[in-house]
Amino acid sequence: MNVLGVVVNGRSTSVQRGSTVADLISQLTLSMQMVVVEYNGDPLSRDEFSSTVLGAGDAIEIAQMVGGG
Amino acid sequence: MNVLGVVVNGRSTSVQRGSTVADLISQLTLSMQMVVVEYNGDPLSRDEFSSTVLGAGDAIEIAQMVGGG
Amino acid sequence: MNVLGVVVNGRSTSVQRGSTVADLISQLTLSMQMVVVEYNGDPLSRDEFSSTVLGAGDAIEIAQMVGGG
Amino acid sequence: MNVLGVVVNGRSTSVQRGSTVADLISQLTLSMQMVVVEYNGDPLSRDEFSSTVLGAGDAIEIAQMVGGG
Amino acid sequence: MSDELIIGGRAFGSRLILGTGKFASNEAMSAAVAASETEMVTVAVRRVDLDAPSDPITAHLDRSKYLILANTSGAATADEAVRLARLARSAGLPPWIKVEVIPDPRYLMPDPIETLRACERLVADGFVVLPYIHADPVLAKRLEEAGAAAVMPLAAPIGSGRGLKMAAAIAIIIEQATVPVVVDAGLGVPSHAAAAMEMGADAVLVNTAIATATDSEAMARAFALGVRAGRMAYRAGRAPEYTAASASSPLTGFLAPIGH
Amino acid sequence: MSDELIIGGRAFGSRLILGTGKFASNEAMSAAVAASETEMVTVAVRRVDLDAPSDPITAHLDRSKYLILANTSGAATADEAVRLARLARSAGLPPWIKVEVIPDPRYLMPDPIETLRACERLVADGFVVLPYIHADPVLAKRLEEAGAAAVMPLAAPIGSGRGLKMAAAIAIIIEQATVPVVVDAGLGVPSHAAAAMEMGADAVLVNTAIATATDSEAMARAFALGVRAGRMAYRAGRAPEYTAASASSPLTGFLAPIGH
Amino acid sequence: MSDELIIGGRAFGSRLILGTGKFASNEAMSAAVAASETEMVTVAVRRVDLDAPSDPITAHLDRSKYLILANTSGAATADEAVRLARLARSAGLPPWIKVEVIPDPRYLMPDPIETLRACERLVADGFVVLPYIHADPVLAKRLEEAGAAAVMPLAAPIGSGRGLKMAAAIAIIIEQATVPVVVDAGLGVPSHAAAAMEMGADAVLVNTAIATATDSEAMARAFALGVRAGRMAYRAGRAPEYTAASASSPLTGFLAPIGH
Amino acid sequence: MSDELIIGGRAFGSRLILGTGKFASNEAMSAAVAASETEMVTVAVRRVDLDAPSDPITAHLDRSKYLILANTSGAATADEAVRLARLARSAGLPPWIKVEVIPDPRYLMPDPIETLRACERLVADGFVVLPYIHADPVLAKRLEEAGAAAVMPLAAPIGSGRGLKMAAAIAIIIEQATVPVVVDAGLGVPSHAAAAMEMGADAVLVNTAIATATDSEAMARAFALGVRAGRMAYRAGRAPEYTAASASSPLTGFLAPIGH
Repeated sequence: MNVLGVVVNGRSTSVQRGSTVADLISQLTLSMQMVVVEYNGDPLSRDEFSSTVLGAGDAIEIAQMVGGG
Repeated sequence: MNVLGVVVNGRSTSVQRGSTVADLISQLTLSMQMVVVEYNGDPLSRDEFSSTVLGAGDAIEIAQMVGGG
Repeated sequence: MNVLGVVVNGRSTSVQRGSTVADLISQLTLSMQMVVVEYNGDPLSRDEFSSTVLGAGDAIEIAQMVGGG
Repeated sequence: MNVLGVVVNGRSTSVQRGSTVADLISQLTLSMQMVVVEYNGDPLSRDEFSSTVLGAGDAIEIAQMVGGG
Repeated sequence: MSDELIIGGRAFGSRLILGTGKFASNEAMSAAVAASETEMVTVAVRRVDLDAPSDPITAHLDRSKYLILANTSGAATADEAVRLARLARSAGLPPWIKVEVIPDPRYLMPDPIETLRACERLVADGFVVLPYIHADPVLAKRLEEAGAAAVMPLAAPIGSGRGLKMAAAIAIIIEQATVPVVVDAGLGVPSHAAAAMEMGADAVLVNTAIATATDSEAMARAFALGVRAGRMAYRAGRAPEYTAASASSPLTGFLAPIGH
Repeated sequence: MSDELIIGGRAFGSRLILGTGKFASNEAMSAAVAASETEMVTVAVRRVDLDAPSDPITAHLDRSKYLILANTSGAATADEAVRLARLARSAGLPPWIKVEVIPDPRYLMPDPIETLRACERLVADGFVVLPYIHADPVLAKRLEEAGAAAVMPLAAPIGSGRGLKMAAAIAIIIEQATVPVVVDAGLGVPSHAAAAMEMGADAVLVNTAIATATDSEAMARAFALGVRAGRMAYRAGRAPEYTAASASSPLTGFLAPIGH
Repeated sequence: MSDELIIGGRAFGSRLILGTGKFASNEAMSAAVAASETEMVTVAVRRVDLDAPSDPITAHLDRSKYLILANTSGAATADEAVRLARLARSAGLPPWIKVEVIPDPRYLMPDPIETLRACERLVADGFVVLPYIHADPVLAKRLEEAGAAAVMPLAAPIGSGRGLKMAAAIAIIIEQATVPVVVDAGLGVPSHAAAAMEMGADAVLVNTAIATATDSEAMARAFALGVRAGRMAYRAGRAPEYTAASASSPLTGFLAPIGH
Repeated sequence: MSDELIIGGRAFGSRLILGTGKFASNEAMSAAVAASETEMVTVAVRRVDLDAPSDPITAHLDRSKYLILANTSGAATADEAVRLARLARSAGLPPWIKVEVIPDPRYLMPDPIETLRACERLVADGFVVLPYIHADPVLAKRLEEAGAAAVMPLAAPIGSGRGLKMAAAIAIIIEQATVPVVVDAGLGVPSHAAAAMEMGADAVLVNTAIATATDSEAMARAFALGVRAGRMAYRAGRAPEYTAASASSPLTGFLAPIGH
């Protein structure tokens, strides 16, 4: 299989084997500048997005800053 | 005429000529013990009810004690 | 007698007969611009100071504006 | 030596070797009914007073109930 | 050790005055009056509805137990207040009157000028006069000088139940008064009544808070307890108030540190 | 119609708990305790002064009438609180403990972390635990989950007599609690106690306000009345509060204008 | 977008009126008046001390910048107030007068009867009349009907600095008034002034709180900001008040639980 | 004469911190932030809605003007708070974090135990930590000892707009703190913010009251003025508060009686 399953924001998602976090962000039509990513419970810095290759079952949280008090 | 007009609690009312305030109270099926009467702007004591003869155009207020703070 | 007695701010004071309110103010080393005067219970405007001749027993109140809330 | 030193309510005190907590309370002219005792950091029930033999250096707290909120 | 309230030369064992308006029924009213242990109740004077006459409230009140204090509610002027007072007296009630002169139908605030005028006339006419007033210390003083037997400043708007909103002014009235001060209107719960008494008020008048409670009889009893609590505390001498804390247990610190 | 307070499975007829500190004498304390009609009193544990021993306070309290609730005052840590609790129990008192862990000598505010820790340990050790806390709703909830038999939020700093300064937070505690809420510390007069009960508190603890009143026995009685008044009002169903006024006498207006 | 205060047909850019009494010096007074950006200041009328005459306060105030509003302080009756008003006018000041009629030297509360009487006479005599009153809604209404250009209810006793103790009554005055309401007396800090403006008051008058502050000039500036803050908030439309909480951050909950 | 607020070694010219939640639009938020003259704004971290992604709030905030302070809202435990803090930092924001740990969805009160735990870990991890807490003086002290850069006690439940309900406890926190005290949550109008500053608070955080005002930009400006007013008054040295009155005009009495 060239495809593997990851969980993004609680939802099962398929990505191409070998995809990075940056690829995932593109696939979701998001912009890297606008989001923060937690990868299996740990935050990634932006320069790790391109170097972090996804594995089957990875848990990805894509978050952003919103209004808050 | 054997009848004359008085105003009782703001309402025109006919009474027999010679009627007293006590008669009026009876005619209205009220009890003397239960009311107080203002006759042309002055209060009447109860023992004046029988001696006060009504005249044409007299203004009678028949009032009573009600709940109040 | 060339002198008569008036009461200024509650104190008996002698002035020359014929003195005006303006004269009295000078005699007290006050300035007309700085005071207001009540003459026998009525306020005088400033232009009346020179024309108001004092009589025996006149009551003069000399007041001014002070700080107040 | 027939005497050994203990610390009672923070104060060095001599007792006869073989003395019990009950003996100490008597020696201090206190009444057993009126006090509670902590023996080396642990509370003693009253029926342990007579069976608990003091050793050198023991820390005894003798306390009681007082007014409080 | 007696602690009676004296108004107009008459002694009252209770410092709670009850209003009789707004109860669900005459029975509920009577039960609440009894439960409150009051000795003075207020009533109003109104035209009989000739189409549907009903018992007067006084038929449900034992005059040997309670002083019936008529009020002049409905009056917007001194003249009207005087008429109502005289009419009430003609019912054979004692010549006591709670003067209310209220021009404003929304906040039901009394008129100081007309109230003073009505009191002067009613005092001259032999009444024992208890004016209902805004919590105005100078007005209270003037009414006292005019012969009022007591003054009845409001705690908050009538029926609002909001408590001692006018506390700062009522405190001055109490300090300066030589006649009894009865806090009237706006007391919503027994703690409000107790607080008024703790301030040194001589009595309180309560109506809406009792009459419109779910269980008016129990609420009457609760107010009776609250008034007694506040009065008793006032006489017992309150402990001073502090900004900082002050331990209620001894501050001698803990037992010795363990680990010798 | 019974309205008992149940804490730790035990029923109390009175909702006023009395502290026994700061009284002028043991006699004054006993008289106030009796006058208050309380069924639970608090005491502290302190080292005997070996140079001048005196009676324990318990010699002046009839244990058949009152539950003696020892507190852990003097403790600044959970460890110290546990030691004091165990020591108190060794006196033969029932295993009930009011947990106080207070590091700050000026405002005498309790430590939330150490209090929770002490409660966890004492619950495990079989105590009926009543923690004294700042009026922190989440802490109250966590203590309840840890097995506290009641929570005792402070109204204001101990001994300050300033009343329900923390009312907004206490209201939340009451709304959320499944164990009894005892308002403790800072109540200065019976109206404060009544107000706490009207809010729905299950009981109040009072010490300084009674012990330091000029007449402490009368003040105890006044608080007893105030607590009953507040509780009774809570159960009677308070009338709603309004911003505007609402007449207590009928608003049908005055009699007819004169002048026909 | 202009938001001027209009009193007696005259527009004012500032809603803070300053009293000039009690300053440490004329220089301190002038500096505070300047810092406050006020356009109206009050002064009193007093006998000259013939043994030690001094400058009138007006010598230290630029009449082109400030309306000088004389008050009738010292008057205990309507007659005295009228005399003082007329005397002030004879100084060449504009015919504006703050009517104060105060019989009581301790709490300095105004007399409602004499104040109304004085206002009626001074209005008839052509004055622009601003009466200082207890926060009595009916009196305020009567003064308005008598031609008062504004009403000046007190927040608390003069000089007490205790803030909006009469808030409940002032709110009613504001709701009912058709002339400007100037909250006067008792405001101790800028938050008090801001709160008055947030309630909808048209202006405030401050004296003691500024004059007796350690740094009166800075305090004048602080009050100026507070008044502007309160007015601006009033116009901006306050968010409603809630009993419960309402999150300011989104309540969508936490990220997913870790541990797949 | 400079009066900067120093937190975590950084100086701020404004003592008003703005929350960015609940605005009608990003434009309204930006306008209010600008009008407030703040230098620190709070934001939250939330999952992107993958079905409807939108701009992050930071796209609408100029980071050169404002310190962006992320909060941990949404966290119910220390672990969750730490995760959110670290995630926020990964966005390239400065390592500042407002710690909020809130288990209760109704009153949104913070958990003292978990908050302390989260702060200890985040301080160790190099964050500048500002915990949002109940107004508990001992907790504030412990957080300070744990390395918090400031403490943020709540005035009243978040979003309630009820003002300084916890004033008595906040006053103690301010008196005892050696780090800045930022009053957070529940401030409804500028007078509340001014009052917090007059008490000696170092700063305030406001969100709902501005975001949900009818004119949020004007309300932001009003709060800015209120905070400055309160701070300036605090520094100017408030005049003491009195129970009795104190005349602002001289008390030398009236002119002489007429009638010679």
